[in-house]
Amino acid sequence: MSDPILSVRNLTIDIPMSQNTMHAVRGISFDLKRGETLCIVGESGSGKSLTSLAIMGLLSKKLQRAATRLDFAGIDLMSQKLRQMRDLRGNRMAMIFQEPMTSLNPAYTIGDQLAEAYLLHRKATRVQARMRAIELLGKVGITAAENRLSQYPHQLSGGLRQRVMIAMALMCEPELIIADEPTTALDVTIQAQILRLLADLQREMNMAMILVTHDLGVVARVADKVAVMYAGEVVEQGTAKEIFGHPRHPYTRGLLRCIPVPGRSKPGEHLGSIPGMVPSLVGRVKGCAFRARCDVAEEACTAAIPERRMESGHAWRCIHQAAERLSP
Amino acid sequence: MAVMMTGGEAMADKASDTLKAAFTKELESVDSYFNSAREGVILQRTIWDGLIYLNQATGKYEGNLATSWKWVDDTTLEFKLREGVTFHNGEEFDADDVVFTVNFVADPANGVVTQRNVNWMKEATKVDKYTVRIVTKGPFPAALEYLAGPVSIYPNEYYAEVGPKGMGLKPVGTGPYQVESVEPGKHFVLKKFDGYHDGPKGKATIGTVDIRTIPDVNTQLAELFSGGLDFIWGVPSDQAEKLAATGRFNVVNESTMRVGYLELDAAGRSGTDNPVTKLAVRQAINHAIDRQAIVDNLLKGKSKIVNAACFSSQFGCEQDVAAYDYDPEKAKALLAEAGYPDGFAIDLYAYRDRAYAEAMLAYLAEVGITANLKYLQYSALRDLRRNGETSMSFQSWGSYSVNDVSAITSEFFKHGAEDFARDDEVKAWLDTADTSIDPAVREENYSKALRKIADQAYWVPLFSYNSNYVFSKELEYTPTSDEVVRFFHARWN
Amino acid sequence: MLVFALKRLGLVVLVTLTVSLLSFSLLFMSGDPASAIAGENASASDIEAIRTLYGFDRPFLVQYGDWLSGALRGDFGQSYYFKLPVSTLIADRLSVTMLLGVCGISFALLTAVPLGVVAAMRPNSFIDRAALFLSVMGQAMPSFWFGLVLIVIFSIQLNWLPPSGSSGWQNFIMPTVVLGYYAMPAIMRLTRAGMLEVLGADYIRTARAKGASEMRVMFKHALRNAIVPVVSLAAVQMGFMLGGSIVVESIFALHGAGYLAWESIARNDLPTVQALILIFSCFYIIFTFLSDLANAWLDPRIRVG
Amino acid sequence: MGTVSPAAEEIRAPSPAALLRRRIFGHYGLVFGITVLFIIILIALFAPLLAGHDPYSQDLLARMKPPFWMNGSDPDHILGTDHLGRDYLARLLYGARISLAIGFIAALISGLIGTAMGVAAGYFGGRVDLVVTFLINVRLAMPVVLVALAVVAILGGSLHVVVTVLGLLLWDRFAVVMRSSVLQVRDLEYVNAAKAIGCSTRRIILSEIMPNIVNNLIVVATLEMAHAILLEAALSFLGLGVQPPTPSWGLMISEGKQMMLFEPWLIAIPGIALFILVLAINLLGDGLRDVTAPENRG
Repeated sequence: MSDPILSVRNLTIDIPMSQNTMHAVRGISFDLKRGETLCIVGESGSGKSLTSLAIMGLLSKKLQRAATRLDFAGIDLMSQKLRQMRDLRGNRMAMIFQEPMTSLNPAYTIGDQLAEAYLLHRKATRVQARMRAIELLGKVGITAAENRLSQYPHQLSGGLRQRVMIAMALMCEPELIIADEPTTALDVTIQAQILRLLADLQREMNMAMILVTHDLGVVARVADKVAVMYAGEVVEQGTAKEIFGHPRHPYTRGLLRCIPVPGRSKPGEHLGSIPGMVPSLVGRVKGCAFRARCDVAEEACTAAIPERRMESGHAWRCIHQAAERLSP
Repeated sequence: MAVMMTGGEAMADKASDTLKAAFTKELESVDSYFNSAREGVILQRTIWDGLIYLNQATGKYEGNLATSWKWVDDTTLEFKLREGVTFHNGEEFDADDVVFTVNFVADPANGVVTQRNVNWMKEATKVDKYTVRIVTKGPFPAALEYLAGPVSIYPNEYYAEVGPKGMGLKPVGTGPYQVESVEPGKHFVLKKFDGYHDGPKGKATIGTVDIRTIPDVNTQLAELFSGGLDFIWGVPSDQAEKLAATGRFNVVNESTMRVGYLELDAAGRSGTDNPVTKLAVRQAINHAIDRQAIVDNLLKGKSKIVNAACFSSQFGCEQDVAAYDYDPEKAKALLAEAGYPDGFAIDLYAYRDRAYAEAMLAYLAEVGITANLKYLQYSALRDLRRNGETSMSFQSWGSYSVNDVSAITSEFFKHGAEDFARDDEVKAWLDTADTSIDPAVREENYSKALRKIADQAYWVPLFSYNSNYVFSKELEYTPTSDEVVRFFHARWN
Repeated sequence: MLVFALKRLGLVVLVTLTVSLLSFSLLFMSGDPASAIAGENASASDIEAIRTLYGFDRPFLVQYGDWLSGALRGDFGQSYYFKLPVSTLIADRLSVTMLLGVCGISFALLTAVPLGVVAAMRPNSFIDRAALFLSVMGQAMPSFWFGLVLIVIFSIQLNWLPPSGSSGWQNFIMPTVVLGYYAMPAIMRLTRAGMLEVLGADYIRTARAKGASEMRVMFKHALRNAIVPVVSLAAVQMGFMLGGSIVVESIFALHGAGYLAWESIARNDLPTVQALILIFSCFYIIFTFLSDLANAWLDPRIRVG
Repeated sequence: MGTVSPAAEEIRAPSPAALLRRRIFGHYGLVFGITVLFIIILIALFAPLLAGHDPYSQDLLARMKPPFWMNGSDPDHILGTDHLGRDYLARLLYGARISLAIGFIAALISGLIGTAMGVAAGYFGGRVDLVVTFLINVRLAMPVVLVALAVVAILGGSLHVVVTVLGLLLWDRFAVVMRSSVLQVRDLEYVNAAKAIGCSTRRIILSEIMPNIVNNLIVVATLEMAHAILLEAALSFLGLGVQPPTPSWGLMISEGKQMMLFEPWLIAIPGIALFILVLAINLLGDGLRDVTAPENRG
C-alpha cells in the first residue's frame, strides 16, 4: 500500500497559439497513495483543472501534454493508447466536474447516464447496471432512487445533480477519483454536504482523491496533502498540516490571509487580498511568476528559482529559504 | 417496379414489338372533341375513323366508314356506310352511331372545344341501317375536308353511357389501334386492333405503341439516345441536323401547313395613333425582315417564305400577290415617309418560337423600330388579341391541317375578334367564297381577298413551318405534311 | 406538451387560412377567369354564360368562402384544362412528388449529417474543408443546371441512368441527388455548427470521462443534442423541396405535382394552381408543425415538465 | 474557474481594427468572395468596353460558333456565338449587369420590407411582434418558386416584374434575423440610456439599434442577393423570367439548353458564370458572418 497509485513528474501543458506557445502548466510533480486526498488549490487560471484533465487524458487535442513520468497504478499513462485510456477512464479512474448543471446530458435519463459507464466497463446486463445505479444513488443520499432513474437532469436541483455526478463517477469503484471544484456551482448550504459525502465515500471505498478547489476552508477539512498552484506551477506542496501550519511560499501565505476564519475574523474586517495581476504565460516564462505581486520580491526572483524541500516532503519554490519572518 | 436499365439496346423494342414515342404536351382529354392539341389529333386518327379518308399521297378522298357519298342538295350529304365494322368494345357500327355522334357534337350545349370543326353541321338523320344524311347549316364546300379530318364517329351506346369523361379515360373507336391504358396527360398505351376493317388506312403492323409525355425536347433526345424512345417529332432543325450527323437515327424533314406571320393592327384597335395603322409603316416592316435568312438559318428543312396569307397547297391560296423583298433601306425610307424618320417603339407579342421572334427584333431594330418582346402563354396572348390590345404580334396558324383557305384566311379576316384588318371588302369576298360550292367562284374571290391583304400589308406573312421526325433505324415511316403522325403506317424494317 | 401542441395548432389554422386567401386571390389577379375557361373559340356570350355558371359575378368573399368550404372537403373545383376535378388530378400526381421529396430529404440527411459530424470532429481538417467546399458548391449551383449536367454525364455519356420518367427506381436517382443536394448545405452547416457547440458542452467531457468511445460520444451524446435544430431545418427544407420540385420535375419529366403546377401555370389553369399552392403550403405547415412536435419530443426539457 | 483553453485574445490584445483586418485577410473564402465579386462588378460596369461586340447584334450566318478551345472557333468571338449568332462573350459580360442588378434590387426591396418588419417586431414586441411573426409564418408557408412563377405568368415576364416579385417574396429571412438581432440589443444599457434621456423611438432605432445590427443585415443581404440571382435564373430557365433579348444568364442557359446535348458549352459557360457569381456572393456573406461573429465558427 505504500506505493503511490498516482505518480506525476514534471508534467507540463503547452497551448500552441497562432505565433507563440502558452506554457499553461509547468513542471508539476506529486505522488498520491491509495486512500489519500490531495487538494490542489490556486486561483482561476492557475492550471488546476488542466492538470486534472491531463491526468485523465481529457485535454483537447490542441493542447500538448508532456511529463517525465505519469504513472497510474503502475501503468504509464503517457504511453497508453486512446483505447487503453478509455478502459481506464470511468473504470479505474473517474472524474467529477464542477458544473453539475451542464455536465449531465440533457437528452438522457439519469438512469441511462448512470448505467453507461458500468455497461461500458463491466460485463453487466442492463438490469445489473440498474441495480448498481440504485445502490449508488442510495449511497450518495438520494432518496426514492428508483424513481429518479427515469428522470431527466433538468428535473433535478443542482445539489441532486452533483450527487448524481458523484454516483456516476463511483459506479465502477474507481481507484482514483478527481473532483474538479465539485461544489463551486452549488448553494453554500449544499457545498458542505457534498464535500462531506465525498470525503466519506473516499474513506469508505479507500480511493485516492484529487480535489481541485480554490476554497481553502474545504482544504483544511479534507486534505491529506495540499499542492498550491500559481500561474501553472506548484509553488508549494506538503501535508495539510504543513501548509496550514507553516506556509513557506509568499503566495500561500497570501492565500491563507484571504480566508475568513470563523471566530477569528470579525464581520466587516478587511480580508487579505493579493494585489496585482497574473503574468502572461505566453512565450518563455522566466523566474518566479509571482514576483510582480510579491512583497518580498528581489532582483534574484527574475532568475531560475530553486525548489526547496524538507525531509517531510514539504517543498516550495522561492529564493527565500524560510519565509517565517514575513508572516504577518 | 421495372428493374431493367433502359440501356442502349434498341433491339429490345423491335423484339418486343413496342414503339415508344413521346408527346410534348400534356393532353387534356383523349376524347378528340374535347381537346385542341396536335397530340389529340394524332390519337384521334389512330383510335377512331371518320366517314371519309384523305389519301395524303394522292390528295384524293376515299371512303373510310362510309363507302360512298353524294351531295343530295347544297346542304345535304348522303353516305352509304361500310358494313361489318365493329368498335373496339364489340359494338357494331351503323347509322345510329353516325347520327348520335353528329347530333351530339353539333349541339353547342355539349361544349365541343373546337366549335368550328363541328358547328357547320346542323344534324344527321338515319335513312336506313347503313345509310345516313348529314345536313349542313348552309352551303359548306369544305365539308368533306372536315369529315375526313376532325369529325370521327363514336359508338352511340357506349358514348351515351360514359360521356366525354369516360371516353377520355377509356376511349373506344373503330380505329387501327385500341387503347390499352390511359394515365391522363402522362402515358398512353395503344394495342393493335386485330378486328380492324379493310378501310383505306390499312391495318397496323406494330403491336404496341407506348406514348409518354416528355415536355422537354432535350429530355426526349436524351431518351432517344439511351434507347428509351424510338420515335419523336417536332425536333428543332439545329438538333435534327446534329442527330442526322450521328448517323444513328432516321431524320426526315416534312413541311407542315403551319404558317407564321406578324399580325399588324391596321384597324387601330389598340389605338388609332398606332404607327402600324399606316400602310407605309406596315410595308416598311415587311421590307425590314429578312425572311429568307430566317428560313435558311433558323427553320431550315422544307420551310419556305410565304407571301400570301395562307399555305400554298391550300385550296384558293393565290400565289400571285404582292411580295416584299428584304430591303432595309426601302423600309427606312417608307418609315420616313410615314413620319417616323427615327423609327418608333412598339410591343411585339409572341407565344412560341422565341428565337424567331428574337431574330425579328434585331431586324426591326436595324431600321429603327424598337420592339419589346412580350412573351406570353398562348391563351393569355389570345385574350389580349381578342380585346384588341396588341398592335403587333407574332402568330402562327396550322389551319387544323385543313387544306382549304377557309381554314386560315377566313378565320382571321371576317371581322372576328382576331381580325385586326377589319376590311369590309375582304370580308365580302371571303363570305362569297366560303359559301359557294362552285370552285371557280371560290378561287376568284379568295384570290381577290388575298391580293388586297398583301397590297395592304395587313399581315407580314413570314414562312411555312416544317417538322423533323427522328426515329430509330429499325423503323420505317413516311411523314406527311399535315403534321399527323400515323402510327398505323409505321413498320419495323 | 398538450397545451404547446394546441397553441401551435391554432397558429397552423390561422396561417393556413391566410395562405388560402392569398392563393385564392391569384384568380383575381389574372384578369378574367371566365375567358380563360371558355377556351379558344368562345364568343362574348359564351364567356358571359361561363361567368354566371361558375359564379364569377358574385362578390369576392362569397366566392372565397365557397372555394374554401369546398377545399375543406377536398373539392378544389374543376381543372380548366383537363375538365377533371382538381383533387383527382393532384392526388394522382402527388405520390411522385412525395416520393421525390422523401428521397431528396433522406439523401440530404444521410449525406449532410455524417459529413457535418465528421467535419465538427476535426474542425479545419481536410475533411472539414472538403465538406465546407461541397456545401458552398451546393449553395451556388443552380439546380436546373446541375440536373442538366447530370443528364449529359450519366444518361448521354455513360448511359447508366434513364434521363426521364418515373417507371423504376433508377429514374429517381438523379432527381433525388439534384433535389437533395439543394438541401444539403444548410443541413450540413447546421449539423456542424450544432455539433461544435455541443462538443464544447460539459456533458461531452463527462461522457469521455466515463471512457466512452469517440463514436459513442459523437453519435450518442453529441448528435442526439445537436440533431434537434436539424430536425426543424429538415422539415422546413422538405417543405421547400416539395415547392421547389418544379424545376427538377420539369427537367426529368417526372409527372409529379410540381410539374403539374408548372404546366398549369403555363396553361392558365388557375384552380389547379391555387390548389397546388395551398397544398404545398399545407405540407410546409404540417411539416413544421410535426417538427415542432418532434423537437418537443426529442428535447426532454420541453417534453417532460 | 479552470477553462480548458484560455482565450488567447485576453492575454494579448491588439487594436480591434487590426484584429478585424487580420480576420478578414486570414479568411480565404472572404478574400476570394470579395475579389471575385469586385471583378464581376468591374466587368458589369465596363461591359461595353470589354465586350467588343454588341450583345444584341445578330448574325444568322454565324450561329453557334464554338468557343476558343474548340475546333472551328472564330478568333473574333472568343466564347463563340449563340443560336442567333450573337457574341457569347458580350452577352455574358452584359449578363453580369442583369444578374447583379436583379440580385441587388431584389435584396434591397426585400431588405427594406424585412428589416422594417423585423425591427418593428423586435423593438416593440407585443402585438406588433405577434403580427410580424404571423406574417413571417405565412410567407414561409408559401412555395416561393410556385408563387413567383404564377405571379410572373399572370403579370407577364419582364425585368421589373421579376425583380419586384422576388423582392416581395424574399423578405422573410431579413425579418427573422433582424427581429432576433434587435431582441438581443434592445435591452442593452445604451438603449435604455437613450430611452431614459428621452430620445425619440425613431432616433433610438436609427442611431442606437441599427448600427449594432447592421453587420447581420449585410450578411443576410448578401445571401438573399445570391438567392434572388439563382431564383431569377430558375424563372428565366422555366421561361417565365426576364424576356429576350435581354442577356440574362438564366435565359442564356434556357436558350442554350435546346442544344445542350450537342453543344454543351452553350449551357456550361453561363452556368459556370452564374455559379461563380453566386459562389462569390455566398463566400462574401459567410465570410462576413465569420468575421463579425467569430464564435459562429470553430
